[in-house]
Amino acid sequence: MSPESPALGPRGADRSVALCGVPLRGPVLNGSGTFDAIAARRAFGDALLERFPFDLFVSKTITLEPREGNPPPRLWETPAGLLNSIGLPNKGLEGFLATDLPQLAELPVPLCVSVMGFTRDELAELVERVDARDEVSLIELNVSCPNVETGLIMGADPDETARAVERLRRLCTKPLVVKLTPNAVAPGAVAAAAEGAGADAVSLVNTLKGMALHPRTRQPWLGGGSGGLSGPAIRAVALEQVAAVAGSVSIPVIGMGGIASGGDAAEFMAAGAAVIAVGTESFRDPAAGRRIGDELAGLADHGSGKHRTEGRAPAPDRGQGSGAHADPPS
Amino acid sequence: MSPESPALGPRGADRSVALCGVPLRGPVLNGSGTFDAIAARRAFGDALLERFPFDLFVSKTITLEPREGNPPPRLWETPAGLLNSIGLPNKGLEGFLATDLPQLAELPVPLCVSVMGFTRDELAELVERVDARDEVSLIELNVSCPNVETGLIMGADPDETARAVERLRRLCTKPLVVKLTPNAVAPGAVAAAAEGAGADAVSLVNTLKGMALHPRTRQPWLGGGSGGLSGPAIRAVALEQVAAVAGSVSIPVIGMGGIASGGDAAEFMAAGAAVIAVGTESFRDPAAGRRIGDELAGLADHGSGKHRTEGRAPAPDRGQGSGAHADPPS
Amino acid sequence: MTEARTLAPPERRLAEVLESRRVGAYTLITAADAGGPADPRPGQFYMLATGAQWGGGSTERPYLPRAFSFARARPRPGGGADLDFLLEDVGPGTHRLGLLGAGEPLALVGPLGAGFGPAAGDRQPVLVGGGIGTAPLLCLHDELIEVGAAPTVILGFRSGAHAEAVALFEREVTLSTDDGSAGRPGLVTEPLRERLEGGPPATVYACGPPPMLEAVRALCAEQAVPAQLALESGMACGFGACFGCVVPTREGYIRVCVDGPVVEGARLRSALVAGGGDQG
Amino acid sequence: MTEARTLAPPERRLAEVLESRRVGAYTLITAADAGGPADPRPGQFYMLATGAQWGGGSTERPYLPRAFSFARARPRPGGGADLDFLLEDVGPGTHRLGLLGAGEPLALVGPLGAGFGPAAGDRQPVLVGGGIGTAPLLCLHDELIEVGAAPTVILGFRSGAHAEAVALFEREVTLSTDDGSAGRPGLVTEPLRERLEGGPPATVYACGPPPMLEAVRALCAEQAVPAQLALESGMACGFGACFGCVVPTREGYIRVCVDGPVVEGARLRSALVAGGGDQG
Ligand SMILES: Cc1cc2nc3c(=O)[nH]c(=O)nc-3n(C[C@H](O)[C@H](O)[C@H](O)COP(=O)(O)OP(=O)(O)OC[C@H]3O[C@@H](n4cnc5c(N)ncnc54)[C@H](O)[C@@H]3O)c2cc1C
Ligand SMILES: Cc1cc2nc3c(=O)[nH]c(=O)nc-3n(C[C@H](O)[C@H](O)[C@H](O)COP(=O)(O)OP(=O)(O)OC[C@H]3O[C@@H](n4cnc5c(N)ncnc54)[C@H](O)[C@@H]3O)c2cc1C
Ligand SMILES: Cc1cc2nc3c(=O)[nH]c(=O)nc-3n(C[C@H](O)[C@H](O)[C@H](O)COP(=O)(O)O)c2cc1C
Ligand SMILES: Cc1cc2nc3c(=O)[nH]c(=O)nc-3n(C[C@H](O)[C@H](O)[C@H](O)COP(=O)(O)O)c2cc1C
Ligand code: FES
Ligand code: FES
Repeated sequence: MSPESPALGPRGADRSVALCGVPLRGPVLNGSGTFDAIAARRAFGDALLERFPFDLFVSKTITLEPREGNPPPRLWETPAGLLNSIGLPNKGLEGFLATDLPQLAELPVPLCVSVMGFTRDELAELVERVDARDEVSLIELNVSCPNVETGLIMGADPDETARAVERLRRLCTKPLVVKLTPNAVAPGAVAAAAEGAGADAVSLVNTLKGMALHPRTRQPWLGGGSGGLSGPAIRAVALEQVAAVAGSVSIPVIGMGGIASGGDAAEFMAAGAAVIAVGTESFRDPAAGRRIGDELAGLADHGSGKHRTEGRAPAPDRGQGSGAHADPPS
Repeated sequence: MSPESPALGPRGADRSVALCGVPLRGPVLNGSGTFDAIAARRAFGDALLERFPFDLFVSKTITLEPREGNPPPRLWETPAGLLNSIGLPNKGLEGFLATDLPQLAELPVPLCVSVMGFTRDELAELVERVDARDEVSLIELNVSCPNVETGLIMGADPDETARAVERLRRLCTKPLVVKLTPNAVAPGAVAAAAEGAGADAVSLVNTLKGMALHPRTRQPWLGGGSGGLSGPAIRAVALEQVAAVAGSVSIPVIGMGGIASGGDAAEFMAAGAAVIAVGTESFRDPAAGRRIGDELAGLADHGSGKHRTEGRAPAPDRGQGSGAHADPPS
Repeated sequence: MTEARTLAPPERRLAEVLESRRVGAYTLITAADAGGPADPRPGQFYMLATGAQWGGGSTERPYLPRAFSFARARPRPGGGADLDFLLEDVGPGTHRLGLLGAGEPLALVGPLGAGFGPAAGDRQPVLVGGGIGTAPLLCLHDELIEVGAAPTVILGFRSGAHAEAVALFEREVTLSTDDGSAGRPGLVTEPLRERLEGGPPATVYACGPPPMLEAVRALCAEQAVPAQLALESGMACGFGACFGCVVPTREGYIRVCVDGPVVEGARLRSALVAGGGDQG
Repeated sequence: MTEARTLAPPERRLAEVLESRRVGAYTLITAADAGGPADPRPGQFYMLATGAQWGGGSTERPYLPRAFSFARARPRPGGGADLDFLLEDVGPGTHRLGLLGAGEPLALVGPLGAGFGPAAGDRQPVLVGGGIGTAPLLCLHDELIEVGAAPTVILGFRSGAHAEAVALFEREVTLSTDDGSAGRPGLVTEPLRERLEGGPPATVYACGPPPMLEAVRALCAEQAVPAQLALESGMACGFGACFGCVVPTREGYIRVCVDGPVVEGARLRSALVAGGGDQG
């Protein structure tokens, strides 16, 4: 892992930033679950490492036990978006640590491992075991799932989120990122609760809950029944939530949701994101992350990113877009 | 008002349905605030009445006092969607009753008046005064606003919604429709609360909260700071919420959100909507409602609509898409 | 001012592109609109989209139709009109429309809005256009000539390439360009002031970028000359449905698409309206 | 089976359409892919989109690229390859690609996935294709002829118009159509059974609609003949990123885009996989 080596972009400009103290060669991450660097290396070979599209690699979310994922079909194309019901297929903690992590450590960028648990004990075990590995720089908690003990969706409820983070914070030496769910009334309140409980950063948005029907049978198309919406279709929603959250916390915000260009990335940073992540756009172009990073660096006005990383950048207009998460009176 | 006269569609098929006891010549409504029949008559003349695109006309939301609305710019185009911050400009209750209502009564279809109040007393006055007018067939409560007394967004909280509806139900002789906000964790729970408090129907979705920045200044583009997202971009989200709500109540559901074709309309009906509404698509074509109604009638499989109106049509798959509003584990 | 409003059919229809050609920096599209009225009023506009592949560019836009003044309309023998639109490529919508070729479908709704009204009393018409704001003045100029009026035409452009649009006018044009590459260098307000101060009583008809319109409005107010200003604003629907296209007036917000686009200068405090072309 | 996988450059690139022509009911697009490898393996595929105006149809789709087997590849003198794709218009993506003309840009990522492997031992190759599933068999057939093998080719189509694709093959083809309008009436499994029961030991290479693939799989299993089946599945990325294209196998789900599309028949319980062409 040598985050410094390819730090100079095509223009030779220094794009390096730090996220929770972890130095990155630039501000572009992948969204968890939207890039499998191991599979991509099978398709693209070592050229992938030489021209690696991201500055920090986030693993697909892993769970304690292995999961097959949801039955197919898992994908549905929407206007300017994608609905998926992948269902978190993964090798489970043991399989991940034994098989995947050593391969991911070969990537030229630092690593963040995304974890999800269905009980607080599961989460604790995941975080402790991942934290023990040197290959890992950050840990991301994906809390977009129901807590099977309380029935509440962890990430939709400020108290539930705070309780989970509080315990994990003590178990873990690495920076802890909490990935918020957008399917909440007040993401800013959840983010503030996470910060209060010791989270080092928050990331958002995850996918919006959505559904599609089979064009002929009118039964749910997706094997999982409903799914999560991503892509440009949700960009305006994501940008609003990023601004609202950035206005509510002083830890760094990792912004994502439909980012497809350097201009989009600059907008998320203007809304208060310290760094940004690219998800669905990578499906259209595996090099999207690199292109977006280059475009962003080429924009004069996006702010260097540097001064934004160890604290919150100001939200564009506190009184208007970023305060209470009330509905627009349209 | 003669809802029977043009009841036969181009194919001569009877499309008539009843919504809360109000007979309609077909199942296509407009979304509140997306069609101003009075302005449209200035542009299109009486041809508009002869080929009126909707089977029930829903007024733009009115408030007790007149409102200028938000400062421009009020519109932002997104990928397959529209972000607006109109801000409920309207003449206020008195102006509406005196000036607009008599003109709307000339439309060839029944009328639903949409009202919003910022206190429970305001809502009560609006509902009582509108209820007293013979021209009005239904009343829709737009609860996507904060209650200035409690600070809670009425439509995002089941208890708050129930309290509002309970009082209004007693004041009003006409069917009461509650328009839910999509910016809630569990629209199904809010809908069930509305039903329990006496609502005769629910409508959804309203716009999703979103934001756009000025491409050059990176300040919020919209005069209102943030805005509401509509159009095909949100269709999958709307469909999921309609299915979830239809699975939670037995009163009729008015489904909307990005409907742009008869196939889309059929999907919302398959998901449990009794009737559907067209919003943003009317901006692309003022006759969109009529086209969608014709396309829907031409589809063999959408169900006549008739048997769906006085009760809930079954949601497609209760176990999967329509139950608890948990996040998709993607 | 009597309202200059020809009614539109209440639905979107398809016209056939007959020709698309370059006029200097602009594109002139001619389309056969068999389903619309033969007599739209100068200053009215149409909402346009391509009949196919609208949208899906690199930004996934355009999604909504775009507003365009018709530049000329010629009644068609079988009914309807052949419509000319003059386009400036400023974004994904105008760019896509500029790619249209003969035979391709153009989707349209219109004519919409209130056009230019007759001149008050026996005042002489003075047409003032800036850039693409020239478009609605072209048909107004034709119409005035037809009724025997002798309109003064004052046009300003960014550059000589843009100024080539002058060739579309029958009457002699007083031309200025920002860079002096054609006509006199400077703004249209200079020749306008000369005409208003030196000539017979005038009614001004103007269309152009907000700063120009505002300069014209202020000058006319100062000279107590009636002015009819064709405004622009970002639109979603074009027929009053969305309340999105408002601009402030002395009496509050009005919708440019139904209450305008042509507005009497006296109704405005300023023509520098948010939501207009100055937003980009 | 050794893996038949040529690596792809790790980014989307533009190729230039050289020609687009009809082949019966299909469209054959040839594009100059100067930036890709000269030697994709038969059975591999590319993710394609138009370079401009992808999306924005009446449904606002397509948004994502679409997967297509290359039908033929000819190395280009300057590097890269001229690629042939055979397309069937079944929806907005294939329709839009079918509108491409010479000179227009085609965006692509590839070659992707694992292609067909060599035949086991000295077994004779038998190629079985249904409909548009013919495409990847074309280059396989070319390659087998080049190495001196004499592949048997058995193809089935819906109609005579579809069957015109047979003309692309050098070898004689055993043809059947559903309606009997060309070749023998009926399914490909009948001539395949005759060949397997009557001829020398074979390896079957098959591509086609799920019911056909399943019939071929079951027949090969019954006859203990190795089968390499090219599967289809709805894809978002094509390179293993989204986990969306899975199909069930005896060992659990596999991703068609990286673990396939060519899969040994013995690994499947059934080739009638959800997410394949049977979903429409
Ligand atoms: C009544 C009227 C008549 C007109 N007549 C003509 C005419 O005859 N000829 C002509 O060429 N033009 C005319 N226009 C202007 C024309 O409508 C616009 O140039 C066109 O809409 C631009 O669309 P676009 O997609 O090309 O550019 P856009 O990308 O829409 O950019 C145009 C402007 O819109 C804003 N903008 C940028 N992004 C967005 C977004 N995502 N959402 C909302 N706004 C955005 C910015 O201010 C930008 O400068 C007229 C406008 C009106 C209102
Ligand atoms: C490895 C591989 C190789 C292939 N090779 C070829 C080839 O050589 N030639 C060829 O013509 N085709 C080939 N295909 C098939 C081709 O990819 C599809 O026909 C194409 O993706 C269809 O896209 P479309 O937009 O035209 O149709 P779509 O509208 O995408 O419809 C195609 C099918 O997708 C499903 N569908 C419908 N709507 C949606 C939606 N909104 N979201 C998701 N799914 C939907 C339905 O099952 C429908 O029948 C191949 C596929 C794969 C996986
Ligand atoms: C196919 C797919 C799989 C995803 N898997 C995960 C996951 O495993 N964990 C997670 O936290 N987010 C997951 N996400 C959400 C993305 O990381 C990201 O938050 C979301 O897609 C919004 O960004 P985008 O619009 O750029 O894709 C997934 C998204 C997609 C489209
Ligand atoms: C410009 C605009 C104005 C709207 N005004 C109102 C309103 O006044 N009251 C209301 O209840 N909903 C309002 N809505 C929401 C619509 O009625 C509808 O719920 C939403 O747009 C989703 O449907 P669509 O995607 O078909 O537009 C408005 C929507 C738009 C786009
Ligand atoms: S553009 Fe919709 S009201 Fe004017
Ligand atoms: S298509 Fe994305 S993993 Fe196969």
